[in-house]
Amino acid sequence: MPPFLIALYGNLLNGAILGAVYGMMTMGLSLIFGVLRIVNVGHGAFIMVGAYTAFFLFTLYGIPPLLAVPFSFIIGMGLGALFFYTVIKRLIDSPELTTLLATFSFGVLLEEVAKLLWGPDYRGFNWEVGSLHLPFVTIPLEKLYAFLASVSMALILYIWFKKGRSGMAIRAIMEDREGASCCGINVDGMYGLSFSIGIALTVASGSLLTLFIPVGIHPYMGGIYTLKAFVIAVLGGLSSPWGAFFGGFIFGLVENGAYSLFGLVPGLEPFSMTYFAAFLILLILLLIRPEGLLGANGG
Amino acid sequence: MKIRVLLLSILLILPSIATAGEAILIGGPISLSGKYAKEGEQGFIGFKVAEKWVNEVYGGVRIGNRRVPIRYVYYDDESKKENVTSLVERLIKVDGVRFLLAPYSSGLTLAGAPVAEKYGALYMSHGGASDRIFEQGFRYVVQTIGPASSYQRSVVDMVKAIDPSARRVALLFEDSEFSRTVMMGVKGYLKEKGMKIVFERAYPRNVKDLTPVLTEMKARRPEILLGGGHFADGQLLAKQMGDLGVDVKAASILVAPTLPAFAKTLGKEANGFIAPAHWEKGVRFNRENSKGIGLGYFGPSQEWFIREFKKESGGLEPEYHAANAMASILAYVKAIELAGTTDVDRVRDAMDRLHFVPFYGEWKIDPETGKQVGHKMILIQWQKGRKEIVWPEEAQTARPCYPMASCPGR
Amino acid sequence: MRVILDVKGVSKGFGGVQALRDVDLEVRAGEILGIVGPNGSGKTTLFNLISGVYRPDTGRIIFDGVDVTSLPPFRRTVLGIGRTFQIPRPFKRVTVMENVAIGAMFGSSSVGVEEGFRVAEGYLKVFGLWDKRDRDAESLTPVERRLMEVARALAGRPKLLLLDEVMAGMPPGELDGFLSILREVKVREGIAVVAMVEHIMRAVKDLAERVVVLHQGRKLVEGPTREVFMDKRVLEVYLGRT
Amino acid sequence: MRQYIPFLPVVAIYGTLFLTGLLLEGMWQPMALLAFYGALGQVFNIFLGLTGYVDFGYVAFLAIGSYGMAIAASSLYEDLGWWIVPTGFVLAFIMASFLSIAVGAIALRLKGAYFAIATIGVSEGLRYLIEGTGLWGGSMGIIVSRPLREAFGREGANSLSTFWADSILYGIALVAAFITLMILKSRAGYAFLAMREDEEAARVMGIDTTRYKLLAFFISASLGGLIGASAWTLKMNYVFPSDVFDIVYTIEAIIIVLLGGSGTLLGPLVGGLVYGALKYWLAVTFPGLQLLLFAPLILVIIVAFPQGIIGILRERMGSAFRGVIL
Repeated sequence: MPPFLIALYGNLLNGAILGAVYGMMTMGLSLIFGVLRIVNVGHGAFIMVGAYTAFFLFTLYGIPPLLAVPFSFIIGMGLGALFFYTVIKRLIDSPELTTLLATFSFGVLLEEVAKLLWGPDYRGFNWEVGSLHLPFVTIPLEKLYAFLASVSMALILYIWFKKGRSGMAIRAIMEDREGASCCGINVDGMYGLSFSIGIALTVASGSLLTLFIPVGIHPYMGGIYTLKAFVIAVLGGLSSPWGAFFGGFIFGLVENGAYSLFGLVPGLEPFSMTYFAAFLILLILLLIRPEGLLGANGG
Repeated sequence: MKIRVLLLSILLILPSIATAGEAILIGGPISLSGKYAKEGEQGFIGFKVAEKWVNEVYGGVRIGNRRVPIRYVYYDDESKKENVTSLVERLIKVDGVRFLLAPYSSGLTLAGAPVAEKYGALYMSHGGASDRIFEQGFRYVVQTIGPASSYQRSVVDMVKAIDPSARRVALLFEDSEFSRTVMMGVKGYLKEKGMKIVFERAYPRNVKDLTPVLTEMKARRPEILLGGGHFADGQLLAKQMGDLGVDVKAASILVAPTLPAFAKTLGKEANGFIAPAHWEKGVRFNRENSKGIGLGYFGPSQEWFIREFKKESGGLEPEYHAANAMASILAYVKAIELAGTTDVDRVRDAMDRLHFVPFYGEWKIDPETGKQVGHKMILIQWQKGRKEIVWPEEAQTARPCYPMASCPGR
Repeated sequence: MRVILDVKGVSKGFGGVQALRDVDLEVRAGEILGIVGPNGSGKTTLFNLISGVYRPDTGRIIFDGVDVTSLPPFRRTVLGIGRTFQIPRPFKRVTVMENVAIGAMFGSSSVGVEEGFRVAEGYLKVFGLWDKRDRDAESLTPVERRLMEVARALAGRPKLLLLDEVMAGMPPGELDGFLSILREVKVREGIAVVAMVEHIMRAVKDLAERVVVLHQGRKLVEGPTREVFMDKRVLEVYLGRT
Repeated sequence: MRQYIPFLPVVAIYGTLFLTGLLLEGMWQPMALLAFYGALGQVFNIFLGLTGYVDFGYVAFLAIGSYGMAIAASSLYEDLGWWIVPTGFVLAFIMASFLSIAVGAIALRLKGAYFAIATIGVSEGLRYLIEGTGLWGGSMGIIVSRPLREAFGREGANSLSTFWADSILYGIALVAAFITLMILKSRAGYAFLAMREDEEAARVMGIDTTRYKLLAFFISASLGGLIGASAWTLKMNYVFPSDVFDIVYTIEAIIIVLLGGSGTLLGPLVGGLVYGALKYWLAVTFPGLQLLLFAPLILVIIVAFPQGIIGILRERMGSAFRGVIL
């Protein structure tokens, strides 16, 4: 194979793996938007919490990051419920301005508490599990595990949504709020539940993310993930967790594939250009297909 | 209108931390929160330790036959430029500070410079490495940290000394003002030394996957890698080089390998990585070997500094930000003593003549621009899980291992 | 009489549902036309097509000699089409006075701020809302909201006023008052009124000179009010599904 | 004349800030910081407050304006001398306006959260475009200390950065406030009012909402460009993309507008004062902890007083005073 194609193939494979984690990272955001119509601008801070959880479980107790995921999920449920019942509950149906600011402030609060507790240092750990050697490319196994974990989390959520009682109720709310409230669904309770689950997914994804960033764990690490999650969420239609998951996939592929293409143009920094391309795609999509690449809104 | 009156009165009666009087005030805005909180913390503790040494150990600044204590005054700038200008003015006008310590980063240093210049207060850059700050024609801005353009040059020297045949160099660095200045500085130097740049790419800040760019780089078969930017990206670079089997003879990465966390997370894969540093625990600058260099040695021993730093910080290891923070204050003290007065212009003139050695290494500025020219970068390399100083030869705690693959413990 | 609104063969579908099929409609200057039809007969869709909230799939809409088929709603208002909403949409956190003044400022009259408030004053008094002028509109009762919407639409000096279920829920006493105000304003200002009604047949009988009956997206019957209400097909639609 | 009365408190507050800075030692920069927040709130309010649309990428306009000034200063100082400053402002204005029209024409079709996200996309995308193509110095940015020194001399450049840049900012703030007042008092003000409440109903009322949105977007953005040119390039003397495309400024602008009272004349100014003074006070009193204290405070305010300071004042006051405080 010519070197360009080898590189492209490697990049796409890598993009798919990264994409699954991106997708997982965004599902919570989409769930919350889909149900409560609130954009969680503090998204990244919750990812940070998950990353720290994995870090401490690994370095203090030797618990591998994959097993940290359920722990983070529970912590996320708690945080989500706390945030929901103290603040968000009172802001449902307020103008965007208020909810954007509220979620942002909560994110800042989390960051500052993290800084107070754990200091501003960069931390990280290395989970040595070897590599998988494929023709032309080598994939570290921990990334492959993160990929599998993301896919299974998405599947579990999917099943719960389709079969679980509360999952179905949440789906009903996403489709028609007024309608759902008159059919005996406890809308407020479901808001709380979906908000908590949204946050929990985000925190859990933060734990998986640590497998990709050897020392990127610090209180302010979240910002960039918030922005990426926005783009991915829009790819998937903003209010659909499944859309978001596949949006992550597509994003990972585009980001890595575009690198190879931009690299051919002299004078450009292909890396920055892929980010630029991502935002360009975001704008175009918002204009021509606000319902996302995969079509239908909702669940 | 009540609110307005209330606000103004709050502003006017703000608690003033500094008390005037006998002490010489040295201080500045420092980033205790925001994106530079980490570097800010190091610098902050460095300043506190310096204050302690000057007052308690040294006995105060010698002016004529008096000994005057110093007092460190600071405010948190949240790593934001708007805060820098107002805090610098406050420090000068309200607190009466004439000897300023610029905030961390080249950008914030630039933000405060016009205010310092306006009031004629000295403005010491301990975290603004960009050479361009000193091409702007400021009079009161002087530098303690070494200029960014010099960071990677000693790597070239070292490689040339060990392996004159090495020619193929890859540059892979973070797309930021700082790392670009570093890379521009080394590019000319590489040509001078007859090296060939076979690959040159920047990656954006906050990158979390370097696979595409490393794959591309690998295909160009570089022998030497110069790169990096800050903490997270440098670590990622080192980790993914291992993952993808990118093999070079020497890899020098900015910032990340200077941190203990580098080896802690990478384990044996850390061994062999090199980083330029301003200072490192174990650097051998002391009273004996500094004789004959300018005014000779000044300040506490390295051991004292490390001990006090740990005490002050509750157990943190000092990094070079802390060391050059301390050196900044020592330079002020020495310059004031040399001038025999606290008159700013005379102290500034004295700085042109000042040449001394703190534990941080030589201090001497270019009289024309205020840029630090005395300080030399050292190189550290991880060997068997330990951070060794491998260059320059006179400061070595271990010999460099080259090529990387031969490194003990790798 | 001059035709002020000429709707020619409009159709509109939403997804799989055909809301309107090939409907023609003529409104003459100064007349009151009633449009009746059960829920889902396409009345609101027709209104939305005329006022510009939707564009028709086929057909054309001519207003006062101008083809408005693809004009945005605000242009049609400026040309002289005023409307109310089935579920009133007052600007809630804005005072009643300002609500009506906004109608005056941006309607076909396009007056300045002060003139807008002067016009609003007149209509508030006519509709008996003067005492509540400084309240926020959300504090009004449902009936008051409807009245305010009519005042707001009229303040824009429309040539054609579309009333969407304005009389629903009005107690009989108030209904009579409302009908007489409407007639009076209509005569005074010479505007055409299209009133859409689902149930209150008495109101239509009293008010409308002509009636169009819509059923399942099609025009069922059209004619003078009395004749239409005698029509067998209309009775079938309304009285029973024989 | 009566309609200009609400402008008096605005002039009084900025005047007090200006004089306090001028007369009290060491207060110029802190007052300028307050004026910066006031101005930021004031110009952002013209869009966010009037339309209710949240532009999460607003900082892009300040950034592009600061580039306008930096380009003029760094490339023309040899030919133009001190004329670089007016030229820079013109360039900043033009660049910010062009960007606003381009973005507005596209993004203003979107609503709510979609609009907010699209504008973040514009801001971040622009930054990566500059870094990726090396435009305007790429990530190295532009430093203008030397050009300013060449054009104005040492003293002149110092006072340009430490006095005139701030004074111009006061001017921009006043202009923004005046425009706000003119809008609020005119038909346009009522158009915005109606649009914020119910955009579809407003369109049916005869209001060309697209035109008004674009108008507000354009005014707000081009004034924002002037703020960037003055408060960043002239004052700080440098433009680095990572620094000027910092989303924190957008957030601060939102906090200020919300704190003071969205869509009011005095609100953003009061919000800017409270925000700036509080932050400054916290930074001086609790260095390093201010954000930790600030974040919960914002949450409390949002939950308890979503209408902002001026909003509350107006509610408490009788109708006779409603017209005085806007």
